Amino acid sequence: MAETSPPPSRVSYDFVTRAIARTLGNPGKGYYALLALAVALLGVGIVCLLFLLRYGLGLAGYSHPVYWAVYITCFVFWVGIAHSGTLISAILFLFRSGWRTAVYRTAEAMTVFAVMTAGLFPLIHIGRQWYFYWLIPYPNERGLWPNFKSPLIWDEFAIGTYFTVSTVFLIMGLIPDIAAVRDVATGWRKKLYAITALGWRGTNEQWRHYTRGYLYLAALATPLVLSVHSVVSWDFAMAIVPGWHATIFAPYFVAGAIYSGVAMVITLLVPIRKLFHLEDLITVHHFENLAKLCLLTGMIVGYAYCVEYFTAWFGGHAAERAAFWYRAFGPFWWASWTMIICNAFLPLLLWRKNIRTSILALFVISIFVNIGMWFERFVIIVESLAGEPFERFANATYNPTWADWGIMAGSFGWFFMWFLLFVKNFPTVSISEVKEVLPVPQRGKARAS
Amino acid sequence: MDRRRFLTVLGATGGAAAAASACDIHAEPTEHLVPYTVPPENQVPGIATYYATTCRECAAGCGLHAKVREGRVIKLEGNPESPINQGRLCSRGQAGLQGLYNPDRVTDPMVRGPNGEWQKLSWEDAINRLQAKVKEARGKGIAFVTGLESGSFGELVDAWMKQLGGRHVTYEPFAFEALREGNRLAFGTSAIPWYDFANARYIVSFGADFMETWLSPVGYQNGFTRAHAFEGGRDGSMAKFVSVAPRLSLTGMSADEWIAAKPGTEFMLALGMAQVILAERLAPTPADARGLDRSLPAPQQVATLVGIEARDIRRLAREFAASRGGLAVAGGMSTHYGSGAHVLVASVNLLNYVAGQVGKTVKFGPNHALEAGGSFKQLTDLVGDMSAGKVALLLVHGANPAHSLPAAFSQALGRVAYKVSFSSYLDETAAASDLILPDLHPLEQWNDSRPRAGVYALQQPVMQPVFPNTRHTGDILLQASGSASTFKDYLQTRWRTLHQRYGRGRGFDDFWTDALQHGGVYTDVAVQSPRLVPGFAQRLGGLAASEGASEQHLLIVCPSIALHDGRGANKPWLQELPDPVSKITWHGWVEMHPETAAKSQLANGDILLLESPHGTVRAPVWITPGVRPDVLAVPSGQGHKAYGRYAKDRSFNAFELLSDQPTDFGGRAFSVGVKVTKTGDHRRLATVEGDAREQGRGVVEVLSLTKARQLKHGAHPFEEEEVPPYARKALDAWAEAQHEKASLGNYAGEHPRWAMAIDLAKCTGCSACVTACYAENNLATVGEELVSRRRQMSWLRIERYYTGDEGGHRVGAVVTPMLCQQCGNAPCEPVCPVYAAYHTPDGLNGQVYNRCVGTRYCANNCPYKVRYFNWYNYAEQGGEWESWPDPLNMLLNPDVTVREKGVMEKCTFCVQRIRGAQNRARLEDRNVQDGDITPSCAQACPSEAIVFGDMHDKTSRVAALAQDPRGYHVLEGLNTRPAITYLAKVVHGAVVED
Amino acid sequence: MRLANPLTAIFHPPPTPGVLGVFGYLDATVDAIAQLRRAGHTDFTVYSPIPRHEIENALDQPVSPVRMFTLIGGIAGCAIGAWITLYMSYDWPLVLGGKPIGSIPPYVVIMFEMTILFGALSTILGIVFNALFAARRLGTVAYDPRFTNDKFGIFVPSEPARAGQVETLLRGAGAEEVRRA
Amino acid sequence: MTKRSGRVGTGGGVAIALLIAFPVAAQTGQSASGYKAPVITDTGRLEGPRQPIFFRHDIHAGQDQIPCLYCHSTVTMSSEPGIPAVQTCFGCHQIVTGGKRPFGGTVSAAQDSTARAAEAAEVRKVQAAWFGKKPPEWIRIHGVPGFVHFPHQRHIKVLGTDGCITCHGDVSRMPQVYQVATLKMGWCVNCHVQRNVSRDCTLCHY
Repeated sequence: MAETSPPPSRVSYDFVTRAIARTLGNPGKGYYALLALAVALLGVGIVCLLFLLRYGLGLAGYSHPVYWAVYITCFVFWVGIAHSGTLISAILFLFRSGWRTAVYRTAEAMTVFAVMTAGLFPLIHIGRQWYFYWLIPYPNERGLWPNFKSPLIWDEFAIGTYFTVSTVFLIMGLIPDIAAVRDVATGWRKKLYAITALGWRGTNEQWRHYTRGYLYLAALATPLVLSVHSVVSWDFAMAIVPGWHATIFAPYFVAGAIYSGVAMVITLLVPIRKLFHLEDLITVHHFENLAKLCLLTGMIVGYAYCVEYFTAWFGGHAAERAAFWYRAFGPFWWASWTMIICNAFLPLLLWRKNIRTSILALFVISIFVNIGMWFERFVIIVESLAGEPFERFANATYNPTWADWGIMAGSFGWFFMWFLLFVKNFPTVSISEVKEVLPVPQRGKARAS
Repeated sequence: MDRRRFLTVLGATGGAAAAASACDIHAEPTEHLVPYTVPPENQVPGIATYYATTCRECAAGCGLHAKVREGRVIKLEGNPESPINQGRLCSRGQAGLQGLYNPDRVTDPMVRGPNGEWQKLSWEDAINRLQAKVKEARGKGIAFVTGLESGSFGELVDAWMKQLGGRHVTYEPFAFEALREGNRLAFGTSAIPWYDFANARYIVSFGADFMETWLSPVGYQNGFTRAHAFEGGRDGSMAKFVSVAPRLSLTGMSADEWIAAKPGTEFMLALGMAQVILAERLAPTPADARGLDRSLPAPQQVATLVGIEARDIRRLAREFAASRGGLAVAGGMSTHYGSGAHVLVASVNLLNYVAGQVGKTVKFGPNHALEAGGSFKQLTDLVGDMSAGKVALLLVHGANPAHSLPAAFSQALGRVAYKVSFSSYLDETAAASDLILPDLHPLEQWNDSRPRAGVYALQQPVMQPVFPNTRHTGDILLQASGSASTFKDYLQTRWRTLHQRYGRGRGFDDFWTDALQHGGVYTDVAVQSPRLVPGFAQRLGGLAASEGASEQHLLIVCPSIALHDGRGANKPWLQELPDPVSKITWHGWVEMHPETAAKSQLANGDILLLESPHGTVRAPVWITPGVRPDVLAVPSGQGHKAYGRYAKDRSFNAFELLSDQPTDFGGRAFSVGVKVTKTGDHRRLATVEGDAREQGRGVVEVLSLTKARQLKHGAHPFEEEEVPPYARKALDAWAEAQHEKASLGNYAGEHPRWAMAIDLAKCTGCSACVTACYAENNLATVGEELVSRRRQMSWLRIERYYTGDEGGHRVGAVVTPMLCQQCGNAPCEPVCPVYAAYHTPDGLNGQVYNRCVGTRYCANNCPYKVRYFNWYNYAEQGGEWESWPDPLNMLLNPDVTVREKGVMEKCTFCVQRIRGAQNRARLEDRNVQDGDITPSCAQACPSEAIVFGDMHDKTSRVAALAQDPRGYHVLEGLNTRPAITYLAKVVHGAVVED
Repeated sequence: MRLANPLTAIFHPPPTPGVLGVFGYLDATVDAIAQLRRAGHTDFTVYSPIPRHEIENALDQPVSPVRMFTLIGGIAGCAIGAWITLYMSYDWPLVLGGKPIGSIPPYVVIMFEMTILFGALSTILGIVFNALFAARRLGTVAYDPRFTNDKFGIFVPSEPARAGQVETLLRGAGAEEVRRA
Repeated sequence: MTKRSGRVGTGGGVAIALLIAFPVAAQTGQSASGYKAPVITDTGRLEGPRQPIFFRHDIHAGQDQIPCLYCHSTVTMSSEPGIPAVQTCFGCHQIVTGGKRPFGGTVSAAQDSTARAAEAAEVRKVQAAWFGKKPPEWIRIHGVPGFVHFPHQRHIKVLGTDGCITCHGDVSRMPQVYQVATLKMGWCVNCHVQRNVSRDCTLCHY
């Protein structure tokens, strides 16, 4: 990653503190409009869920071979979104790439809330939601335990761990910044931050343990990021369903996850930057780097698509070939091609610098990538099941219903609600780390000037 | 025994759970245990009692064993002693149960009130009214319409009508008048012989659907498979079956050769064959028929008309004669064209006769009861009199002409002064009558029947009436005719005559009990071989063929195997049973050939407007290669205007298209020319079929007879094709290693390995097993809307794949039952997060319903797609998706859990029967023997294609069959190690790849 | 090391007598640290808005013990993962898809996740324990809000007698502002 | 699949002073067992729900030593123990009208008469049930959910008829029957493990 470009001279330590502290003030109408929208969507989702609980999963569009559909699609989609956060904060931290400092807080927050959202879907989609706790290994009267051979249990552990770790990671990063805000804030906020800062003062002792610990957290989080989506991919790769049963799934999913995550970061940063006037801190340069990341992962994903089709053909298994033929030319061809265009071709535009550096263009592309990635999961899950290639007699199509769409919409509401609340009440950009990449005030320099 | 009593009795038994769970899934009220005051004899709570009786769902009169638990009959199975059905039973027979517990039964006598509404009234009152009306109508014309009643009840009605000077018309919509007339033409007798399929070596069916509705389908199918099965004895050869029909019916699907002769020309083919046999002296023709060939058309004369090559006719004739066991039958579709149908029958008789088969495979003597049945003409005459006002009182029992003869009969009904119905259901005829005296269900009443000469089948009440205020029509008639005795007495007096004949010195009571235990008295009747009516063959030439199809489409109404003439339509099992051919449930359809459909750019489900001179219906099209391009086929049975929640206003009534005038032989024309117009409307077919082509996935394997004969014992061609020997070695080693690591706890030591063998050379696809599974395992019927979303619960489905039709191959079809394969390495098991799907020590894929949380991962991972999910709570009382509205829930099997919403379910080889057998064996301190356990599908199968047993017991039948060189496992390549071995289908002639 | 109650530490710190120097520049701060150490001061506290290696080097303190927490936590997690999976499989043996009762490969996933989880949690524990609870004289020393913003600071605990020297030392090193606490 | 409500409410909340004295051995000749059913002065205090007829297992099975199988006859052959038909009760109670046996021992003469009356009253309920064809609606105490299939006959086969106690407690000492064992899965499995019999799921769940 390129080194950070010199920021405008007026950007001093003090400027940073003030600028970011300002985001905690009154954000204006636009913000509340968005929040209201998010809550409304969430409401829709909740209503649909209540119906689902009362009458059963039949309300969703499932059919005989298509036993997983939109809910699991959303699950994988949100887990995917969750990945860029830890990538940017942990992996790039280990790589010591300076540009991450301005964006990683947003990414991390996004991660936490995305996992929160993703985690709901496995609960929603099971037939007897009220027995979800049977998946948890707790000593019970029956003397029964969950089955650790099941990829779903792996999932449970992976997602659980990921949620915990990314949450504490976020909180750790926040502590010095909250302290900084505390020292400039007034009124009730001061009290709030005084408590949440946990008595941080930036003494040498504190920094000494803090920096160490943070390093190890990053070191732990890095393999975690890679593992989590690998595990999610094994939900499918471990099954014998043609179109799922592929060894490339783990890397394929991880790349896809980061891809979608980065895209989502862009989608989120653009409005935030506008809303809170952070143009000086989050510069075009940052977006360009994100765009490059997007380009890279996007190309990996495109490559994975090719490999999928190649192995299907090269493997020569009739069922496998049928499955992929169905994807490309079956009744869901439109989904497959949406995915391929959005994910494999659109990002190629990012080779052009003027597109990379155009905020608007990036925003639009990132939206399309999000859509494309949602369809990727839809294609993998629904089409592999619907085009049942073993038992020709048993295949059937799939028509989503209001219950599917409603709960999906609800998940977006749920995610954005939390995210918006966060950006309003906590530093969206890391204060201390942004300062780290600024020129430190030196007496020598001061004399010269 | 009233409802409360039932459930409370249940309360005293394990059944409580089943019932309670059927009612309510969560809240549990305090249960009460209400004992009997006096316990019913020979009934132990928790142990089933079996009563022998007779099936009355169609005229065949199969023997039944009714399984009774806690005073409720919960399942119907065939009576092995009955010579009619050899212990087998079809879907319709098994669904009789849903007629018994039908929620729409008429529970009390009802009379039409002043403004047309129904009012309940007391029996005394009701019978008084009846007597009054009878007195009134005396001399002004009384008519009694019943279904085919070959037993005491029929005679009672006859007697009563004689006494009143009325007339008794027996009416069966499919009454085989053509057969009777054809036989009269040929042999001078209108008897319907018994066809000995089992001993036939070469079967030619001219449209006769003898596995569906023709005469005695279960018995004939059983006989057919005995002859046509590959290992059917006789030097490993098998009889050949040629189907001559315009449509590939279920029966046709089993044919080795399908000849879609031009409709109405079938008889020429028969005559042509006879001519060849005579001309070439191929068979020991009886003297009186020799030399007839001069008066018969030669193949080349008829070939073009029939639409096949002359040499094919010769080939068929030669094969037929050479087999020395030829059997030609005519009926079904080919006798539905109306005029000339009897000619076909006569020609076929001639064919059998010249081949010297009359008296061998065609057995006059043990004749079908149907010869006694009335004809369509008798009904139309009655209708005429009715509309002429010559009928003052009409009594109807066990017939529903208002549905099968919609226009004419309904109009005529209006002209009848008083109409009394004895129907148990509010069917169209009952709905139009003035007084309803609800009869008991056949399972609740005394009666008898004579399905075949020499077979006297008894019917006994197997339980107390579900609705205590219904009464046996026999009792009512006796009472009305001023007799004091009950119908049971009447029955017994008649049986005293039988006792004199067959008593063999026993006292009557012994004879009677004995008959009850065996379901009747079965005697042999001498086989006569009638002579040909002189000069009849010469006349045949003169008789004209029916005019071939014009530019209009010829539409043929085929009797539906599930709904028959429509009497099955109020039974959800039958409505949800996928039609063996079209795989469509809950609604009718019109079959059309792809070419014809292409002409007007039709797609499956497009609604067509069918207009005949007599009526108009709207029907969704189903495009199939299994029908002639110039022919349309529609199933009978749907389109009821009444007849309860399951039948009412469902799809269209094909009978509306048909003429209400009798044909020249007194029968009915079930075909008519129709004008077809595309409406532009569309509906989603409620079909369970995904892809009609198997596409070489190895689900169904087919062998040519020659190949099958060459197979060495111990060879496994199919297995090796999937898994080469070297790989097999490695796999076995691996499996062994795994097995050692897995033999812990319950798994240590010796266990049985339950397994199944399904012989596709026997399976015809009749789907009796499907209904059997519904009955045994409390499967929910989900209704049309959910089936169209593919949410049917049928654990066992019959897959029907078409073959041929490409590269000039003749169209055919293969069928296979697909149920849980109970894999040794089951993909469904390891993915379950809570061990709900797991492997039992005895080799089943256990499915613990109460542990399942419903992730549905197992279903995704099942390559056979035989796991089914409870999308809704089908047991919720009054719920939108309720499957067992009271009292249907009384047929729930107390031994099987009723599954809750959100739970995965599947076939477990009837594990409840396995455990039951093990319990019994344990009590008797013995091991379970081979044959102790029969899953309900295997029990019902009319062609005995399914064998179940313990694979580890080397002496078991299934272990032997698993070694059969024809044996293969579906998707062997996945190394799932299924417990079900399929034996490849065997066909005469070349094998057609999908 | 004296453990301080974090809450009292945050809200009502009992003051420690000493001198607080506020610096605008990093290098000045580093000089001050060097001089202080030369003058034999050891237990002074340095404030900085951001972690800087210069300061760490100047102070040259031992490596943080947090890494031990991480290591032990990770190992414990792995062990627990292995134990629950194997114990729970053998506690009620159920055969699935013809696989062994306790098959390691699938359990590796659980072991891995548990390693990460426990490693991370114990790391947090380590940081909190060391940086917040176990930190010497936490919150008892003079502090200036600017330290989290753009100023560096050094607090030298010293009894009034020697405070003078310290003041001059700090001023000399380039403190913008020096006050006694 | 119903979830079973483990407990059953104690029926007779109101304490009806119902005295059922038992004959002193000396007066009746030997009661078959050494056991003498106690006097119940307050049925409200008894455990378990109040049944429509105050049927005392402790008198029938305990004192008079009527074997369990006399009434629950199908338990050896069927999965269901069967609730005795009123016929069975009436078989004895058309002769045994109750209240005949003289009381003695600790109870006073006054109590004695009330007790006889009460006992006779209960027996009359049985006769009423027989003649009125109105079987009593016993409250179910032992039950398992619908998805559990418990074959009584197999357990009796192995444990013998004394085995009843294992699940039902010593009914022969209960004036009023109450649930002793939880009859929950863990409880069943525990026994199966101890006796080293299979605990395969599909033994009970199908």
